[in-house]
Amino acid sequence: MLEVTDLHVNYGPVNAVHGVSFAAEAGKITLVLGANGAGKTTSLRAVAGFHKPKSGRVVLDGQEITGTSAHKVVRKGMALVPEGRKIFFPLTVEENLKVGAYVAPRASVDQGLAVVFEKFPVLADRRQSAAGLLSGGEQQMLAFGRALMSQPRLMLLDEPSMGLAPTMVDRVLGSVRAMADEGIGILMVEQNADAGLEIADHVVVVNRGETVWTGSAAEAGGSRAIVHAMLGDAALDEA
Amino acid sequence: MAENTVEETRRGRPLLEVDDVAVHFGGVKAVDGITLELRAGHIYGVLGPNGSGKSTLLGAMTRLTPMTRGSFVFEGNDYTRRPARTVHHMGIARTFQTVRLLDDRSVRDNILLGQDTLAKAGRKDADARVDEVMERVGVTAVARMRPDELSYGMQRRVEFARAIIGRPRLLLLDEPTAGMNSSEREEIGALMKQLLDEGITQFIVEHDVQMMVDTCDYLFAMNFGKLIAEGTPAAVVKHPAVQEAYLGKGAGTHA
Amino acid sequence: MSDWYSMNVVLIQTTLTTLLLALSIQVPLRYGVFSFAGVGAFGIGGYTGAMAMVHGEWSTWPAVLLGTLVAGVCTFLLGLVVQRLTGLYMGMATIAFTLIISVLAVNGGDWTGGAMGLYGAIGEITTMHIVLAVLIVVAFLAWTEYGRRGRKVDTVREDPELANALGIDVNGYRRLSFLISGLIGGLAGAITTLLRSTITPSEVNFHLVILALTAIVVGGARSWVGALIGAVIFVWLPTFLSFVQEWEKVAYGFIVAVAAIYLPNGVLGVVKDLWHKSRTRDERARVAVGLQEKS
Amino acid sequence: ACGGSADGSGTDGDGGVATTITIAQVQDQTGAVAYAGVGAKEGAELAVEEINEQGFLGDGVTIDMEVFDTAGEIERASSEMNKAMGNKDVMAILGPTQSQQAATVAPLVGRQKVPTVFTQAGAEGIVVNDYTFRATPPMESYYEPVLDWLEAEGATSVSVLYNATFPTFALLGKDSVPEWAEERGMEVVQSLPVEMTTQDFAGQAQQIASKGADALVMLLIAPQSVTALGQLQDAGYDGQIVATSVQAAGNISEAGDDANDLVYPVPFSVAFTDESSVAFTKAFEAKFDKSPNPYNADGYDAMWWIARAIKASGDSSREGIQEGLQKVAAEGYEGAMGAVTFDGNDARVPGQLVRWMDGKETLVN
Amino acid sequence: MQDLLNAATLGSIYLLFTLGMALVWGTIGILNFAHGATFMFSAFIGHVVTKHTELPFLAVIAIAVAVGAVMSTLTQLLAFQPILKRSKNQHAAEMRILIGGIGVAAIPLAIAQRYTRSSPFGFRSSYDAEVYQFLGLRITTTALIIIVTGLAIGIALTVWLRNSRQGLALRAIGVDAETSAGMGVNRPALALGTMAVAGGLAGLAGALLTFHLGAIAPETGDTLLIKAFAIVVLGGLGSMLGTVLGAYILAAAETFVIFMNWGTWVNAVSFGLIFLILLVRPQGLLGRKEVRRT
Ligand SMILES: Nc1ncnc2c1ncn2[C@@H]1O[C@H](COP(=O)(O)OP(=O)(O)OP(=O)(O)O)[C@@H](O)[C@H]1O
Ligand SMILES: Nc1ncnc2c1ncn2[C@@H]1O[C@H](COP(=O)(O)OP(=O)(O)OP(=O)(O)O)[C@@H](O)[C@H]1O
Ligand SMILES: CC(C)C[C@H](N)C(=O)O
Ligand SMILES: [Mg+2]
Ligand SMILES: [Mg+2]
Repeated sequence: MLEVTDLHVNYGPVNAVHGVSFAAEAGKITLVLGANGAGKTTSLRAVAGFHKPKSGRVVLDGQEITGTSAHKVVRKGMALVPEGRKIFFPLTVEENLKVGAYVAPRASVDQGLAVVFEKFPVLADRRQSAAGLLSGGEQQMLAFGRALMSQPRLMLLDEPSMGLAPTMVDRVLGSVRAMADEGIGILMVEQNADAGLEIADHVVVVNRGETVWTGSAAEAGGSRAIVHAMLGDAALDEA
Repeated sequence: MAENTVEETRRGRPLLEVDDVAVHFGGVKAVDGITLELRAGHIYGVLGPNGSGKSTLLGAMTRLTPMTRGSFVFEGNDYTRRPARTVHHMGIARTFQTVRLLDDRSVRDNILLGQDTLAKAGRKDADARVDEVMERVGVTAVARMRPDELSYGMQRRVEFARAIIGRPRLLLLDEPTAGMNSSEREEIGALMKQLLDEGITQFIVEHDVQMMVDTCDYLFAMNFGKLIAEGTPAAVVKHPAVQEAYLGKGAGTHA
Repeated sequence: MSDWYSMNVVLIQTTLTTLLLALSIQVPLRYGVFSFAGVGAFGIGGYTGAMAMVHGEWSTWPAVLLGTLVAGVCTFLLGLVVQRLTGLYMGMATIAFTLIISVLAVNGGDWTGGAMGLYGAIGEITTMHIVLAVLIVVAFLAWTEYGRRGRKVDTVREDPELANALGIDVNGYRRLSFLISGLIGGLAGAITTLLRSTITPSEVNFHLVILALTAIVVGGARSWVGALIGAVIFVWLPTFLSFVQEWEKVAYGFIVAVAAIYLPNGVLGVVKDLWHKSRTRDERARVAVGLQEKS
Repeated sequence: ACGGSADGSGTDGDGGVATTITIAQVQDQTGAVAYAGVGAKEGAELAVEEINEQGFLGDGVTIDMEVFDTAGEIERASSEMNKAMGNKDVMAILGPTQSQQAATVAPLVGRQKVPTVFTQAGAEGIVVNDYTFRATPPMESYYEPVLDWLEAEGATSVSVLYNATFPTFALLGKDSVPEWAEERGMEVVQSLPVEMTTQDFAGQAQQIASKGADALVMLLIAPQSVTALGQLQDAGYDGQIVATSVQAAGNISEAGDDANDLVYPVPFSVAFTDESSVAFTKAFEAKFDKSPNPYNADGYDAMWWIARAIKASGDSSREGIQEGLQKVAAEGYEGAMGAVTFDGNDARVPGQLVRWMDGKETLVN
Repeated sequence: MQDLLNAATLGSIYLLFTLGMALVWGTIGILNFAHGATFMFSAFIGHVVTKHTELPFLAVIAIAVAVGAVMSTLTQLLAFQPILKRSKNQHAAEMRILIGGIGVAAIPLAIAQRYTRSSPFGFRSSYDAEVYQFLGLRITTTALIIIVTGLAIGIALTVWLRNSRQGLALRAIGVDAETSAGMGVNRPALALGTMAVAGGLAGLAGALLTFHLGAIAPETGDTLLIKAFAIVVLGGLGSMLGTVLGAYILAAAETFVIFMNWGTWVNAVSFGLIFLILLVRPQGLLGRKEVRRT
């Protein structure tokens, strides 16, 4: 359902991303791997409409959305769990979730809240407390829950397990898998490669702003490209 | 991970004594009576579910978060009532769970900040030191860039560098490797061990159990603001309460 | 040249006194304290200096010194009282302080000359004197801006909690900023007053706050250089705009708005950005091709 | 013309009249009380035109007026004054209209020895040395007749409502008016000071209405007067209201009917019948196609005073004009404001009371 | 009693003026220093139009509201939006927005000053305020209208912000514009709409106040601006109810000063009161404490 081809993104004169391609399918999980600074976040943000790509195409359901601004992209059914959580600190937990439901039908808000609270009971306990007071992991859960609220057809996740305890990693990744099984498309950046590979269908490896490897999760296991990408360039030099 | 690690831990001189510390926010008992002892020359780790009070404990230890009760003694000095800024002067440095860098200062300047309140040495020495530290955490190539131009992982490295440049005697780290992949984590783990050899005792909050087991001499596990287990990494990871509250079914994957 | 000087001597002097005033507002802002008490200090310094001369028959420099000190002390005490406030709440409290000073001046009877203000305080101040005073102030501020001190101040402003964790005495710095702001503001007030021999309550006013703030933001908020640039721009702008005649104010508004839009960090910021970009060109290029070396 | 030598530059102080004499007008052209400066400018322009056309200063001798805008700011006043004084061609200056500006520049003028004629600027501390002159009588000098008139009208009690942050009004409202009232056996039942920023007078109006004094002395700036008049009406006050020349110049017309019957003393009004006043009014109406106001008269008289001074001393240098201004002042002149006399360098006129009715001023009596 | 009524009228005037400013400042974080100029200029255009044709009350109000909305929209489009686009975050933009507003404000002020030469201006309208008397109290129709509209709009805004989807989205924009765009909030449009509403309120306040006072001066907007700033801070940034409270407290303090006949101490008393309240409640009467943690 999402098709990204040969994406180039600049920060001023810096070509942070030059030649990234990947795809996401309904019901499937695409895992994006790469070292720090490889350009994963930049690519995801460009897809979500936060940066205008210099070139390349982003196609959603056969419709080109390259450079469409973020608020419109969301209306097309795409939700992003941003890097670094980006919680609305002064708003309460519940209000944060409601902002997440901004584009969802009004009637579904209560049901959405119930789903999130069931997944993360901590959030239910703290629903009236300012979100900025939550612990790091709790905020990560909130960011994830907030993205669920819009009832997306396609989810972009930028390191959803960051700061989560192992039980929670399982729970979050588990529910990502469950969502995929319900037919939602998932595009996920995850540094916890082991956990990520366990649930992923496809893998894309990004290095130095370029896609260097694409394949199925099963193939990914022993791939050299992955090792390079994860170890960074030192490993390449040795190779 | 042999039993004698614990023995060794006991033999060192007490560096920090934490006695019955509690931090309550209205009804939320984030930290609820923690007593522990850190001895010089070890790497300690803290595990615990989200919201169990780990970061809050670090906050209290550095006096940034006002506490409800309890006391801290560092190298024999009770600093429970001293203002936060004196903690750094005593030789305790920390990182934060979220990146906190000055966006309009260069990476180099951000790292030097950690040195500023300690440095009695000359400028030349500071320069050499910052170069060394940048090399060790791997940010030399971006020394003059501004943090907001860096990727998240790189920003975390800068944070780390800032905390160690002043050669603290106790280093408190809050999820230092969040946002890094496993090989990058190994690098950081190796760095921690080097730092230990240089005499920096460390107290680390992390969710990466594998790394904690590999790196730490001694682990604490928290839940609901209380200690639920402590001991050698192997023992703590096997502790049923920890298995139950923390590791879940993923225990196999992560430890 | 000397002709030009004698015709513009007031503008030159005004530039310098405006610089002082701008600095008295800029200093607390650099420390992350939204205090506009510098303008109140300006009033206190001006009135104290003028009263010392008119009622006490003091000579110029002792009067200036007295004005500066009294303003410094008052502002410092204010700082102690409002310490707890943050952001624009602090801004409001200090503006209240300034407006109250002005009301006191109106109601001060013969002491302050009431609504008409005090006049006849003709001090013996030359441009050289002001240049000297400004140099001293600027040298001191420049000293606080560079290296270790500069980094500490930046941290206190951007992230006080982090500053505390790094062992920086945040509250101490904040109190200090009030003192410095009061002294500089008082100096500006005393010099301005004794230079032109009068001070009136209507001057100690919100408009001065706006003038100072505009100068700082357009010039550059992080350094005394920015304040200087701003002071020069706003003191001389009317002269350069005289060709548009009665549309001067319109042109002024337009220029300020455009500066706010296109100069994110003021004129100084543009210069610094260019400098940063040229200095890091190599690093960027390396980052761009992904050559991140690791040890 | 007296002195015959027309050497074109005329900067030297050894007598003689230059062919072109530059006079600077350094007054508010913009800002909150621009009406005074702009008014004076029009008056002065008319005067310059007359002087030049008549050849008043001799054949081919012309006055050239250069305008500097002080924009309602004290800082600007002192820098613009300095610019004007720094220009060696400027022989005399029409100085700022606002008291605070004027008081600030007065010492400068003395130091640089440039004769300066202020208009308006009615407070103390302005005419302070040999080079400072004032063509507008301070309001205080012609306000007292109002009290005489009130007494004659049978008023026994007065209220005072005044802007205490405006120097001229502060002086009048706080000290002079109560003193004069007392001298005439009138009781001052209340004295209500307000600030420059006061906009709503409902409270004061109510207080005034409830005391119900026979008369109200209202010393407010233009916008305040409009509001106060309306709210006094609403509050049901029906005593006689007397105001100030600030209400002239049509500033009160926005109050509509509420302003009817308002009485105030002015140094000039189109209603004046003196020959010289009528002549001015006619000439002004012919040139500008509108009725002159006191500010126009100010500028007109000030410029003429300077021209007379040049003629009197036969010297268009700064020194010459300074001497001439003093000479003319010693004798007085007939101007737009009628017969003007002087107290030192400071103008005096008897002033006359006018009544505002349906948009027009008529003389009282 | 009469004094209470006066305080209520004055408070409602302040409220009408302040609501628009509080709305944009408290939600999308724009401290609009051109609000005073918008207020003044709306009334000024009303003045210019009624100079040519006498108009009924509602027509004048409609003109002023429209002018205010348009001016405010233009300010947002031409100044604030470009500033926001060129800054990293809301925080970095704050000062520049303030200064940009000051710049924008200078333009209509200069135009009106030049046109009127700073004389006061009012409306020529077929409307004529009547004075009602009951229980010995006197009140004009205009004052009555001001009190009613002030309170009604204040309450309506409070309720709307608390309960509507847009209200919540607005607050989210103020915290983090980019992330809220990621939630589907059309930030530019919503911000523009809010600014337009605020401008309309400024225009409404301008027209009503001019009717009430008979005339205002070009500088009137500036005077009110400082008071509005004080009111918002006093009430607590982000709380509409706080703004309502703040407006009446300030008005009550000022009326009290007049009652005591301390005319020249108005500013000292009212700002002194604000100063004291802030010392006791550093985040304003109903403001929330800043949320930040380690
Ligand atoms: N605002 C910016 N200005 C300039 N360069 C930037 C900016 N943001 C990111 N970069 C650069 O772009 C490159 C890609 O960064 P990005 O954040 O996409 O990496 P990432 O793969 O997400 O890394 P991480 O795993 O650390 O999050 C990096 O080299 C980074 O330094
Ligand atoms: N200032 C505060 N006010 C109210 N509650 C707070 C505050 N600070 C922390 N808490 C609560 O205290 C609990 C402990 O938080 P803390 O950040 O210490 O957890 P943590 O163990 O670090 O979790 P994580 O692994 O998710 O970072 C959390 O439930 C949090 O919501
Ligand atoms: C312009 C005038 C209204 C000035 C006033 N007469 C004063 O003394 O300042
Ligand atoms: Mg990233
Ligand atoms: Mg934590």
